[in-house]
Amino acid sequence: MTDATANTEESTIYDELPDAPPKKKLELTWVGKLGVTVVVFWLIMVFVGPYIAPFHEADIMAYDSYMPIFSTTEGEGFHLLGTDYIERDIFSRILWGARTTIGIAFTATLMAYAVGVSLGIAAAVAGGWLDIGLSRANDAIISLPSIMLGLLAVNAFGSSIPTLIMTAGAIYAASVFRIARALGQDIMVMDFVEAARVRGETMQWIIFREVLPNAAMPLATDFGLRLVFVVLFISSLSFLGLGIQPPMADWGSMVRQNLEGLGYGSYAAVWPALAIATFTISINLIVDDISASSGGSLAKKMI
Amino acid sequence: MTELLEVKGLKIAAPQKDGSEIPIVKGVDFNVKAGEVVALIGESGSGKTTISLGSLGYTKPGLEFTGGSIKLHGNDILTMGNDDLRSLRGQKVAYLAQSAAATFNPAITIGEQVTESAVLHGVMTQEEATIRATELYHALELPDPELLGGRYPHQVSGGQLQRLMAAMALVGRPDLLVLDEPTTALDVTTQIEVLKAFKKVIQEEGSAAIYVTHDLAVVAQIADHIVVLYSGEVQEQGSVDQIINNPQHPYTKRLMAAAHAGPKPGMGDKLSGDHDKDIANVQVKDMTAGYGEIRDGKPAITVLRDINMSVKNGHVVGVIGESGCGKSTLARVIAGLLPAAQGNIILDGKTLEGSYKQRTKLELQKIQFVYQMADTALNPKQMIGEILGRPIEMFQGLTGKKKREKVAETLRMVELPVEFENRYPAELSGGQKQRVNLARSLAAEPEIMLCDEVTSALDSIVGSNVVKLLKRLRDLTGVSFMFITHDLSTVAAFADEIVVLYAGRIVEQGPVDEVLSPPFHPYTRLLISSVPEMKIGWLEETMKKREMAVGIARGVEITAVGCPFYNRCPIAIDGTCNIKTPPVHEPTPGHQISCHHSLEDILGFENAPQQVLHGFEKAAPDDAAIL
Amino acid sequence: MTESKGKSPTINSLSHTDQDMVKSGLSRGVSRRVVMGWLMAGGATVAGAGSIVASATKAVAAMAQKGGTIKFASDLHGPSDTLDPGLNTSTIDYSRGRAHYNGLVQFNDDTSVRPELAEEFSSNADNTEWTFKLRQGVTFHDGSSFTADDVMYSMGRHYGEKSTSTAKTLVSDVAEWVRVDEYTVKAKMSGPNGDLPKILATSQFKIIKDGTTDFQNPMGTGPFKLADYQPGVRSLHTRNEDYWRDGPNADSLEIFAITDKVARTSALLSGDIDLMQGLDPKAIPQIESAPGVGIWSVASGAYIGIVCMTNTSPGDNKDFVLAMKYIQRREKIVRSILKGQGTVGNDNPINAAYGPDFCSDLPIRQHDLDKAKFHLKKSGITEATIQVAEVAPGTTDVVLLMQREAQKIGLKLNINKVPNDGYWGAVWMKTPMNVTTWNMRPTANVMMNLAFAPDAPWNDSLWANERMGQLLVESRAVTDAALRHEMYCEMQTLISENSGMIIPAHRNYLDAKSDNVEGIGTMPLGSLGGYEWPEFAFRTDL
Amino acid sequence: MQRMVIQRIIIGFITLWVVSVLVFIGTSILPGDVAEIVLGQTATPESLAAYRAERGLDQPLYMQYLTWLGGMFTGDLGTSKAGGASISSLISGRFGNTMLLAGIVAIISVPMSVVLGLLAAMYPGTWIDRILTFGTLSLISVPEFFIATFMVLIFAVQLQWLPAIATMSPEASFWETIGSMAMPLITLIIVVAAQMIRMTRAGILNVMNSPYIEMAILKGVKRKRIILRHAFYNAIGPIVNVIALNLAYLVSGVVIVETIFAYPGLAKLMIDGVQTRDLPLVQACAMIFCGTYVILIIMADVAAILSNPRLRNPK
Repeated sequence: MTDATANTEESTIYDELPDAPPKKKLELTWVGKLGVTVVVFWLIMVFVGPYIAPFHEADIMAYDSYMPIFSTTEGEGFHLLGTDYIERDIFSRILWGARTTIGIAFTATLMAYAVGVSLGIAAAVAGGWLDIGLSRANDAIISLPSIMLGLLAVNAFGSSIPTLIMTAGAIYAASVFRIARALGQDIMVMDFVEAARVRGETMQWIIFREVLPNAAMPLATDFGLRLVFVVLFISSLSFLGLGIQPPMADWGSMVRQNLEGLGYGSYAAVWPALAIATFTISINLIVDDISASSGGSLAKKMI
Repeated sequence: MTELLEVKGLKIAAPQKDGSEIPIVKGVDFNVKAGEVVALIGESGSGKTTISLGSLGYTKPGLEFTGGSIKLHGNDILTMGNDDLRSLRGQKVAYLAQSAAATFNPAITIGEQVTESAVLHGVMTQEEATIRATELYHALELPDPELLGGRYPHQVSGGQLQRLMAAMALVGRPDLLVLDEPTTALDVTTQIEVLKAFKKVIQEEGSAAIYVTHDLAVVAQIADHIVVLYSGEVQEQGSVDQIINNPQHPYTKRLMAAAHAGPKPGMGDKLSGDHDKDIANVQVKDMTAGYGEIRDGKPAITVLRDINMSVKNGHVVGVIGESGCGKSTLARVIAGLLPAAQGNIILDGKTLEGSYKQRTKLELQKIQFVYQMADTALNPKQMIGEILGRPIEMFQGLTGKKKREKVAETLRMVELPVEFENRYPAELSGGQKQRVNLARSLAAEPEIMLCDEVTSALDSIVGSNVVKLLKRLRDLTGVSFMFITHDLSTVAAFADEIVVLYAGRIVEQGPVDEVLSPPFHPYTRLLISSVPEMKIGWLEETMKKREMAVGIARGVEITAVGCPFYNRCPIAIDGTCNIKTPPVHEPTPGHQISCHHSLEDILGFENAPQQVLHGFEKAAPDDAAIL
Repeated sequence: MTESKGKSPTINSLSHTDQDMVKSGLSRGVSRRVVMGWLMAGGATVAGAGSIVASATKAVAAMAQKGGTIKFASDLHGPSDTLDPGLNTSTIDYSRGRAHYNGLVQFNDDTSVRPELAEEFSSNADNTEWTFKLRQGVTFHDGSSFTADDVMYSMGRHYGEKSTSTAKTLVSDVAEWVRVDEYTVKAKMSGPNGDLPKILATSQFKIIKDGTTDFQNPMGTGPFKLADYQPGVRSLHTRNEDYWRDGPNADSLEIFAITDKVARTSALLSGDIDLMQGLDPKAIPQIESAPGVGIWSVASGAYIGIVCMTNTSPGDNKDFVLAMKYIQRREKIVRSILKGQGTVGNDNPINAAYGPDFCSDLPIRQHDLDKAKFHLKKSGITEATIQVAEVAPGTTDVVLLMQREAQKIGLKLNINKVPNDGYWGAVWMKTPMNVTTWNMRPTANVMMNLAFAPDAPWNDSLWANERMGQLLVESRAVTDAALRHEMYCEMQTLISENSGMIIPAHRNYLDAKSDNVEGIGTMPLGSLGGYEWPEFAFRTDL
Repeated sequence: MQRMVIQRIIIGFITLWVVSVLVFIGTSILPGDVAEIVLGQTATPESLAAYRAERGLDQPLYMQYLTWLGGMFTGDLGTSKAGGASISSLISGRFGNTMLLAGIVAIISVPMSVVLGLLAAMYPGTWIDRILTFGTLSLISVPEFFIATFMVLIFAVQLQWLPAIATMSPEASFWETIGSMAMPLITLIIVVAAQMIRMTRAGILNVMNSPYIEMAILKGVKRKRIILRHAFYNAIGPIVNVIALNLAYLVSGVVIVETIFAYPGLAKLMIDGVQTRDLPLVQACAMIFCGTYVILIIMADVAAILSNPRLRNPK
């Protein structure tokens, strides 16, 4: 080493440079922000909806069915979005429906994640027979049409809300399992996991402290998409008449029950459909925004 | 000579969401004359790559040109329209990236990728391009040039890909080549062959070049003019001779200091005081290991064969060899990450279980493995405090305040500010991350640390700082090190003993000074000669040497019988070296060389006049061309 | 039926339904007198009726033409579709059967019967023995001729252990079928039954060829031959050229189902089908506002029922059941849920559609929350759960309405919606509270005998009333009209007062058709005029 | 490579078996049985018993399963417990229809989606990209049945251009058949294409971050070639996988479309089977669905292998 003194005195001036310009935090575009706003709005409705709704979801008016928007009935009041096929106030039912539809979808998705992620990560971490067994069962579930599985479950256990949640949860746990397993396998080969193992860490530490935190972000975005699928899935079940128990309002069956109205210009079916669309589209917008900010930047450099 | 490229007041910055800018390049001026090689030198973050890309009118995503001009043949690249820019790229200016492995498209044949730009820009027809490419393969001394074009990137070695990059850049006869750290990722022996090839073709083609690197020694061999950069500003620029032989600017001086002269005996500073406690800390006995299912002591793929070595208390053992020689595997076996197929690992006289799973907590604590890549070794989702705290908690059983104190102490030991405990790895620079990486192992208070290439990913300055740190740690804690690297100089400066691994076998080992002075094992000799020295014209001299004639331009062959180095050895004896396992000579106690030649012969060859012993001259048909 | 003022009315001055009724009546050879009877019953003057019928006759004469294909979409089909009359349960089966087979006798629109394959039928004085003289020269689709053996075989399939017939109980009182000669059969009854012919006119008793076991392509004597038959997909029927009477009007029928009601309606609106069964009341405005199509609504005795099983709580508590009867908003149900296509029910299966046997002097039970509260209080019941399936259009909504009313009198009524499939097997008659629906039956006696006789297998509420059983049997033998009416009134009162069955409304058979198809009947025993249409329906747009 | 494929095929068979067991258990826990459902409201204990005897339903369920399994191996699908018709006759027609529908939709939507997806990826952030992204996003966000019903109301009821239902009559000519299928075709193309376009775009943009793309840019390669030659070849694997899943969906998952357009396809048949508790029928359909899924996935894997030199010809 030539003059060790020289560089000690310089080292103050020339300290190490950062590798790259500091990574900017994830920031949403206005589209993404719009999405967030709408989703938040609906989430609030899940909690306050029923309380601010002018009528009870099961209230059957004594006036007329398929009333147009902004119609008022004496003694009963104002129907912002008109009434449905048996004279219930659509606006109120949409507000109530937020709780049922989003509530159920959300719980179901949460369940799907609880099951799918824990099994998926477990399969990835443990490997061996556990992995093989789980994967085969998973294939089987995925290879069957989800509607049909739903039908089986509802026929077997009746279309109660728990059944719906369980069914949707189970079905979508399968696809979550896949993703979680893949993610897990990628992370398991990282050095820091190996380091933890050599340190003699327990399986649960490795799963919960090393693997999961690193799988969190991709799983979070996937959660959004999954949630959308579940909403649509439950709507489809409602379409086949297997959905939520009446008189509870859920957007899917609201669309279904009022479809006839469309034929002669009642929008009774359009409003709940819009509710579904705004919610699901918004979630997708957010997810898109997030994944956009993480990729494709090089593509813009093409000339 | 006329100016080919003129860079004036070049400014490049990263615009932020809030409209502000983070300047990356802060007004840089330099020129490149036709046929001249200009080197941009600086650490990572100095903006050297950004500038070099600027000469193709390109900035990485997130950056943009904010001022100045880059004129090629007098017209400004920064104001060019897309079509001009497209024809500029690849046709007038060609780019060679650092990692060829990542830069070649895995799904397209080499031939197509090499000829692509030339054909697209209508410089030549596919046929012409293919012929031209084949010529270049020849010139670059690539194996079977005729077939190469039909291969896919994954089918050729890293060194070959690096040279293929050169072919890809040169095929369209560009006016300017931009080489971005083209040899940094390579082994010394590969690096020298690639360097040689580059220099040759650049001279033949007479094209100008911008050569981006942090390695002064390399620059000394290839550049005419040097531009020294620090954080986006030119510190000093001048001719190679001037910069190398009498640097003015303090920063340049510092760079020179960090860049080490070639490995010589006696440059390492020994452990303070004599090696009083010369008892083996870790011993490896008749160990054979590899991957795949183990059948009667033989793994499917054998990586290490009959390894015998030891690390004495408080010693630093440097394990050296080219990539693929099994040096990392050796560390992994000791750490219990890869159970050996045969032989034992002995810690403080006690034989260890093969797999870490069966080892006791204490044993795990005593042996700590330090990974090469801090980026993958540190959990990005844990704060430094947590990363360091965990081993302390587990091995010292400290918690709460005590634990935090210990964390702070550890941070201080690796010369990092205590505040770092609340930061995430992503918020640290490469060197800082590497220090944390070391600190984590240190926090376990081990007896031995197995450091796997901990400096090879770092710039010379940062790297040398880390080495200094390691020395201090050894003196401080008396922990022993197994220091794995392909960089002989670092070992020479730091280790007490050296183990030279080749193709999974130990060809030579012993105290640093003995190993670095004759008699050499032919492979050790090759390694030593391959380390670039900060001497103009060193490359040419070296290439004249005998071992170079056959040592380079040949792949490693893992063999079970005979001497592993046979096919690259200048003094190999047909019928012996390739059949019998070589005997072990012990010139001085503890210094072992395994070779079929007697020590006298080996010494003899050292001093013998340059003459090739047997039919390997075809190996490097046109060494002469370099001169 | 209203008629327009001013110039003498024509057929066009009648409502859509009435026009069709008149036209189809005439087209099926109902006498002018009868039709005028209908019109005047509807309030038309003799002159008015006369001119209407005249114009109608012209219209019909102008229209009654042969040819063309008629596409009919039912509401339900599947792998379980069958051409085995004994297994017929769905509209699509009945309609195909009607096209493929004949019965011994056949219904008129007023549920009286006329001979079909039996040239004539008669009974002895006390209705204990019926004789059927069979029509000669009738041939099956394979050319073989129809004889007593076929009748014996067809009837035999409704008896014995192995019989899978869904109608066996209807003819259980026939002690023995006797083959008198090649063209005469006798039914020896175990007791007097004046209604046997009406029973034999129902779908399950169509005549199949002697020895038929494979029902993928069975032989019938009906107006149409089977051209293509895919269960759960479609069937195609082509004119039987050597049909024994003046053949069917259409050249061919295409019969399939569109299970989705919205899709079914759309298909009619877009002209992809000519007839649809099972119009959702919600869709009435849609149909009526659209050109070229109209609803076909026939008032009937069919009803939606809410069942409180009397053998278990809460149904075993008379007061609870009464409370449930009092909270029914019968008019509202007819208006809002059935959209007017029904009649108020009186917790009594029999209504005006059954003609003289209906006890019109029984007062309609009115919506009365005070009475309801009183009885509920007395019963002490505060919560109950009802199983609901959409067994008939609007069933669920009826229960939803009921739930809201229940709340008003302090009863927490939980609704458990279950899928339709499996309902009859797993829920109906197995759970304390559920829903049911019944088609109209040929006679009041048959109806009550099926669903309210103490020992009847389908007594929804398991309401066992000795007196009821007694009356049912006795009334069959009674011939004196006054006494008979008295007995029927007593039975209906018994049911309305005591049974666990709540009947808030009777539903019309509500279907829809294209204006290009006429000749649909109004017989109230089933959809589209009791499934009688296949032989008589004809296209007007040829 | 052969080894990989064979491995997949074996796994496929295992999956098939697991499915058959799942479905068997699933159907066996349903309330009510074929007899009760077929005979419905007018069932009597005797008629039920008689019906069960006639259809062999009086055997214990596991026996029914075993007989079915046995039949499976001898290629005999058994007879429908509900209608008594042979399963193969029930299925054959439906299978044809399903395949026809899926086939046509695939032929149209797959190339269309890939092209549009590539287009969106080629001009990221431009109006064409935005339109495609938002359009497809909206389409995958609304319930299928709503899209379908809307189409019917517009094209069939209002404009009367297309038939509202897709009845498949043997006597119809090919073009008549296509005509009557128009609505389900359009609906499915919209639904499926939306998914595939998004996935193609995502797949491409995913590899667009790799250094070799930057290299291509620095070599002055044109957009079109970067996308088609450099990016696409490396994105084939995931894209093909998505296509496979969507095709599988076309075969098994289109219940709603089949219901709304009264299209006689397999999915609806299976639902009917479930609703009538027709075990052998459900099993047969399940096998077909699972089989299709397995085959498609294997094909996707093979395609991925072929598109990847590393797997195609290792060192």
